Amino acid sequence: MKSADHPKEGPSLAVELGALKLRNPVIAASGTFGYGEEYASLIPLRSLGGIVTKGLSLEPRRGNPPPRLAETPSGMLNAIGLENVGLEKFILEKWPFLRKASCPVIVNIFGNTIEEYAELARRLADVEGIAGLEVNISCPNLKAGGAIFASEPRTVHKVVAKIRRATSSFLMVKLSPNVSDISEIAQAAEAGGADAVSLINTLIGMAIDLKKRTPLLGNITGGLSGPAIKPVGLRMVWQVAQTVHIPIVGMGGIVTAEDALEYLIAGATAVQVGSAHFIDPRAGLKIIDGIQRYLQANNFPDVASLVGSLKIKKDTGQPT
Amino acid sequence: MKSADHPKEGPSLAVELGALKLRNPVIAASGTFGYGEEYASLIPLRSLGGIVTKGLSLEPRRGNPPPRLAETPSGMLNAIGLENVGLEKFILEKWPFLRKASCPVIVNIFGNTIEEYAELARRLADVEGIAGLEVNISCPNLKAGGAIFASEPRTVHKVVAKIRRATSSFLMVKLSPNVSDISEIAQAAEAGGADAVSLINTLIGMAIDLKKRTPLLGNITGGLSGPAIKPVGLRMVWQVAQTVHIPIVGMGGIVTAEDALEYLIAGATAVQVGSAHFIDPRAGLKIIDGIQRYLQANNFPDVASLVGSLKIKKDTGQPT
Amino acid sequence: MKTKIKEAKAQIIRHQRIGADSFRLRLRCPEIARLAQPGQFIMLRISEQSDPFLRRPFSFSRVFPPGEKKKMTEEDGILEICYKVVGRGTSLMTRLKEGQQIHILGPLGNGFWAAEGRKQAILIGGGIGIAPLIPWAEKLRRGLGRNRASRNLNEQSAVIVIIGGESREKILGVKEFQKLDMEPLISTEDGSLGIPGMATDLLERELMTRGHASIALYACGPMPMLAKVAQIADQFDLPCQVLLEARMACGMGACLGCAVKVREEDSLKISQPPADAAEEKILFTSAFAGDAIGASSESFVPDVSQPPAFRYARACKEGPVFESREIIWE
Amino acid sequence: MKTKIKEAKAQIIRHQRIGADSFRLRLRCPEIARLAQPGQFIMLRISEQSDPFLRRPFSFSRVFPPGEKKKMTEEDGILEICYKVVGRGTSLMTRLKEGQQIHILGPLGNGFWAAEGRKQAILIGGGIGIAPLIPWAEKLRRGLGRNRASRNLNEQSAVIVIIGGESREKILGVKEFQKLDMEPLISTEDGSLGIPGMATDLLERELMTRGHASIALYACGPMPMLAKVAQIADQFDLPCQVLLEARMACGMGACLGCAVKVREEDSLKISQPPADAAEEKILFTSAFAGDAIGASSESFVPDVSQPPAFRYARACKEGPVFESREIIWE
Ligand SMILES: Cc1cc2nc3c(=O)[nH]c(=O)nc-3n(C[C@H](O)[C@H](O)[C@H](O)COP(=O)(O)OP(=O)(O)OC[C@H]3O[C@@H](n4cnc5c(N)ncnc54)[C@H](O)[C@@H]3O)c2cc1C
Ligand SMILES: Cc1cc2nc3c(=O)[nH]c(=O)nc-3n(C[C@H](O)[C@H](O)[C@H](O)COP(=O)(O)OP(=O)(O)OC[C@H]3O[C@@H](n4cnc5c(N)ncnc54)[C@H](O)[C@@H]3O)c2cc1C
Ligand SMILES: Cc1cc2nc3c(=O)[nH]c(=O)nc-3n(C[C@H](O)[C@H](O)[C@H](O)COP(=O)(O)O)c2cc1C
Ligand SMILES: Cc1cc2nc3c(=O)[nH]c(=O)nc-3n(C[C@H](O)[C@H](O)[C@H](O)COP(=O)(O)O)c2cc1C
Ligand code: FES
Ligand code: FES
Repeated sequence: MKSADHPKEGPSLAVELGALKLRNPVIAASGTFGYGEEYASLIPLRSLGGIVTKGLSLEPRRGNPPPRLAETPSGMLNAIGLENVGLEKFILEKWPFLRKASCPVIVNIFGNTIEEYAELARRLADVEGIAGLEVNISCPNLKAGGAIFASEPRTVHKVVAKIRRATSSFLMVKLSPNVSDISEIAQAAEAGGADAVSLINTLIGMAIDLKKRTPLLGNITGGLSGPAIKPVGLRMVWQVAQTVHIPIVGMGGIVTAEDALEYLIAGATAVQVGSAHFIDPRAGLKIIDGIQRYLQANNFPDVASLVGSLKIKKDTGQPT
Repeated sequence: MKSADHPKEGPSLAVELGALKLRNPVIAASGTFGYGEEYASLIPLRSLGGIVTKGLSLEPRRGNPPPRLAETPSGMLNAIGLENVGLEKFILEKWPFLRKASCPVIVNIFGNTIEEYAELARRLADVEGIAGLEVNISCPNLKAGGAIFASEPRTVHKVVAKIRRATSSFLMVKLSPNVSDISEIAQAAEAGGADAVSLINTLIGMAIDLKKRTPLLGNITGGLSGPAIKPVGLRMVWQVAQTVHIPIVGMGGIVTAEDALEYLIAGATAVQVGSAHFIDPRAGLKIIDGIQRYLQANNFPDVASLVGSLKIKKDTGQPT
Repeated sequence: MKTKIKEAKAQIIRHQRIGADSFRLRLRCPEIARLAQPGQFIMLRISEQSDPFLRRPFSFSRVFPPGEKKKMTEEDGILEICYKVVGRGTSLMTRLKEGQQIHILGPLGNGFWAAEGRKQAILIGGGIGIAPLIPWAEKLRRGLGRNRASRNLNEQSAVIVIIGGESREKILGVKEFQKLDMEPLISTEDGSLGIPGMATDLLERELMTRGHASIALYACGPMPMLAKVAQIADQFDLPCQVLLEARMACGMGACLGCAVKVREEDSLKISQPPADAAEEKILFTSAFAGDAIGASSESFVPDVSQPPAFRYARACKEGPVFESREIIWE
Repeated sequence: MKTKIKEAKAQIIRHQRIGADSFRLRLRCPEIARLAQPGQFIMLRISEQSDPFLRRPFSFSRVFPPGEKKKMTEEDGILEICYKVVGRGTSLMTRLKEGQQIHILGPLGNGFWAAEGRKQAILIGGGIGIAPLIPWAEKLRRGLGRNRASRNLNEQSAVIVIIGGESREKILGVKEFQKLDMEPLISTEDGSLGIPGMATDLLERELMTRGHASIALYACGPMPMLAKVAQIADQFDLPCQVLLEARMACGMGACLGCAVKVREEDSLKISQPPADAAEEKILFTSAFAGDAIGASSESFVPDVSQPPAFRYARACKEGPVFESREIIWE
């Protein structure tokens, strides 16, 4: 905690996502940290770099029928179905607590239509204290019709541009890994006016109950998260870092400081910690400490100088 | 072994992939079982449903610079770079042994151009005893230019159709999971004349050496395999099973009989076992036994009646 | 019943087989033990590796301090859980060694509460489900003013315990209740111990043979048993609390994973667009079509012909103990 | 040196710390022990869970039977490995308990062989790299006709052993060689034991101070040390075998993962199209552009200006012991 509370003592952990300044690069990921209050008795929220709230829609949503969870090798599937309290109740009941968290709170939003996105952005722009928006264009549990949205650069550009016009808040677009080419999606988000991109959301997966011969999840398929997906998230962050000029927030399977450091070195300016909270509510704090220690041990003046520091050798061939 | 050698004793394990008949549905996956000879001293090859050989190209390939392997949570990355002996040496030095394996041997092929695919198919059609071809359109290590091949239904259709014209052998197309919509790719392969599709190949991933701040793999990125990817493979097999009419061979993270059974229930007619061989050379045999036992315990007359038996409830909601 | 949640290391004091496939873990963890209530649970971390990934929930099978003492004693720092081996996590747990440290999170959820105005309690547990009822019996007994030291209870005990299971080896907790001077009624499906049949048959018989105006039911066990108990409670118009199991990730209300379908007067307010409406406006889907089976099968258009209105409650935070009438049993 | 490979359960007979971060595992596994040769290795399965996923390779640090006995004795069924804790797998290995069973695969690869016509051997090991040289010393000694029971060797021993390490605590194997009546020369980087400096300095000094016409070198240790040894061997024109480490998955030649860059006269035959040629014909790529750094940096067009021609050998099957001149040190 010390390091997180007194960044002056060692290398600076502060990072900037465009105009948004964070005390440190470790953010709690959407859907894994509730509305902050759940974890507040266990950890000092102000030590975190930021919090992203559970995906919010205009209207409340019940979510998917249970079971909503399944464990998989080094990971888990979830099919929550974007259950949430809806905009109104969020502002009335959840925001007053979050406002006092004294760490930047980013609101994760999703809609069923482009208009709903814009409407959400507009109405949240009036709420004082919100640090920014994370736009979820990628939730695998959301189903509503024909076209594939999160994998179409054109529609991604369209929705981002529309939201951009609706708000001057910090705008981060969260990308789906279930696409052929993550780079072109990231570029579309950038072109649409995003201040940052965050990735990855969950991979679509499935599990089967052998006794009943039914899907383990009520929704049949769900989103895969946890250490299992780290190699994919890391690859996509690296790949996107080669193509966009806006900051990248990396996530997917981060449990330890080492995991987070890999993402930073690959090119992420900040990271989000998701499922790790389930196995260790203090995961975020431990990661902050571990980053601090790594910077110190390797003589980095600040975390920013670590970002994107991956060395690529022309010929990396070695005898062993 | 008993069950595999004497299928008469219990439920029949035999399956048919179109014209290709297999003793049982468990096949050794390409690239993880060498040319068969490596494992021959450890297990009776004839007990397997089949063997798929390491990806073969017209010319020999050196492969990627090391390191070529990295371990990841519940999985591994490889960037072999499709090293292989080349068609000529394969036929001269590898095939004589494989021919005597007394289990169907499927030759996995890839080319740099459509013409190379067709040429390989043509020349292998002359080799006696080959049970069929598996066409790899999806290796993440192969890089040669601009367009994204394995994720374009049109090019997939084109290459498959061309190979179809070049050979009358059993033709299985192996799909990449690194695509937005696996179903349309599978449909393209079917329309092109494939007798079966196999999936999934590896997910593209990456890992970083924190001490050196370099990629862990000589090739920077590599293919993720092992239990970590099972939920993704299973989901894609289920999804493809809803859309194509040709048999599906499922793979990705299969280590135990339970894993294989999930794939069969999801709609795979047969399965391939890959990385599991590295942690247990007898994995395939154990899986065959386990399937046999499951069929017996659940009163299935044969494995075919298990295939695609997943029950989807209209409302799967339950209190717990 | 708002509680403070702690994440702490617990030392294994004792690890003991208590049945064919069941074990008891006695843990020293003062931070959590001092807050624990019957019906609450902990999330236990199985492994320091990333596989198996999730923590596992287990109910307190013993809770200290039993009395409201002023000073913490050594005993007060101790808690217990009982577990049955059912899958990978619980199989690995059998390898835990005495002296070893494990990570636990708790106390979680809402425990049992004394049903208002009810002087008699029937506790009914199936298999390992009996475990959380042991500390609840103890607390009820004390709550009902009985002295812990007093022996020789007559049959008209204020707390009646019914234990059910498939067979003799699956009957757990008998000794623990006897230590509380309660003689549990036992039924086994194969008749190898107690009355042959289901625990719920025993419950019905008990309710039929005694005045039940002042009885409350408390149940824990497999879902079909709980559904049956709920039905009996309805039939006899008794208050009934059930401890429900749901798959959990966070255990503290954050992930919304542990959904339990409950009645909700308000729930017509929660709306969701029907999945196939307004097609031209709709942009999203998961990466494939034809899978609108899950979410779309819920009806979001207020529909009086489809009672009851519902919402999903979080078992970990709003439960795991629920009033049985709240639950929509399916 | 074609060997039969077995996958077998091995029982842990003894698990012992032998240094600051090094341990010795003594295993009973007759199937594999009876075939084991110095320089060969096993792949050890760390966990029954799926994480950590891969087996880990370890060299035999002791091999039975030392003689060519006719009948198997109890001792003959035993093998040993020594390991240093460097990462997750080896950390978990420290928890292995005596009596426990583990899965091993072996014997794998080609061991050391007696360099033709060489009467003297210098064995040089860095850190844990000394382990596989112990059984090789033993075999060489016997091979050179010395009686195992004979003591009092003079300094002109036919087997010279050099052990290097960072500091005193990193020097392993001294006692084992002493038991073979060999007094190893020791160097430490910090000078805390033996001669201060690198083991390779010691090697050079030894070679300088004695006639080396009949010497062969055998080395195992960190890559920079091996590269240096190889260079010294070149300089003094000595045959030299090195035991190389490479990341492995299968351990038996099937996955092609353990590539080691070796000289190949033939390698011009192995061609690969240059990555940027024939663009219109080329269809494939990984899912993104701009990553043609790995494969394309190799030149596949025969190019005399870029010696030497090479191919990738499989360390697990063609090695792990290589003639040092074969290796392309980079
Ligand atoms: C509030 C609560 C209290 C519980 N108390 C006890 C107790 O005191 N004693 C006891 O033996 N069991 C109890 N259970 C059930 C216990 O959590 C499961 O038996 C256990 O998680 C199974 O783990 P596994 O790895 O062996 O099974 P696996 O099937 O391998 O587990 C896979 C995943 O499914 C979950 N899961 C599997 N079965 C259940 C289940 N029945 N309920 C919830 N999650 C499940 C696991 O937690 C894990 O995430 C309780 C469950 C809940 C929700
Ligand atoms: C033929 C051979 C013989 C060996 N003999 C010995 C021995 O006798 N004693 C000993 O202490 N070590 C030996 N090693 C090295 C030993 O295999 C590694 O130290 C060990 O695998 C590290 O595992 P880890 O999980 O602790 O490290 P991690 O870094 O967590 O391992 C991650 C992955 O990288 C691989 N890896 C990491 N370091 C190495 C390495 N140096 N060589 C090969 N793979 C590596 C692991 O096997 C694993 O797949 C040998 C290696 C080879 C190839
Ligand atoms: C239970 C759960 C709920 C989630 N809900 C949301 C959500 O509402 N909105 C969103 O954008 N991402 C959501 N996610 C995705 C995470 O924010 C994160 O992208 C993903 O889990 C990968 O990170 P991890 O491996 O660290 O968990 C959810 C993930 C989980 C596990
Ligand atoms: C080391 C290695 C090499 C592979 N080589 C090939 C190959 O040459 N051709 C191919 O189609 N797939 C190749 N694969 C992919 C596997 O056949 C399989 O699709 C993948 O590993 C997923 O299955 P698994 O999780 O069971 O390993 C390779 C996989 C591994 C791990
Ligand atoms: S388990 Fe996460 S909300 Fe209940
Ligand atoms: S480790 Fe598989 S070929 Fe060497």
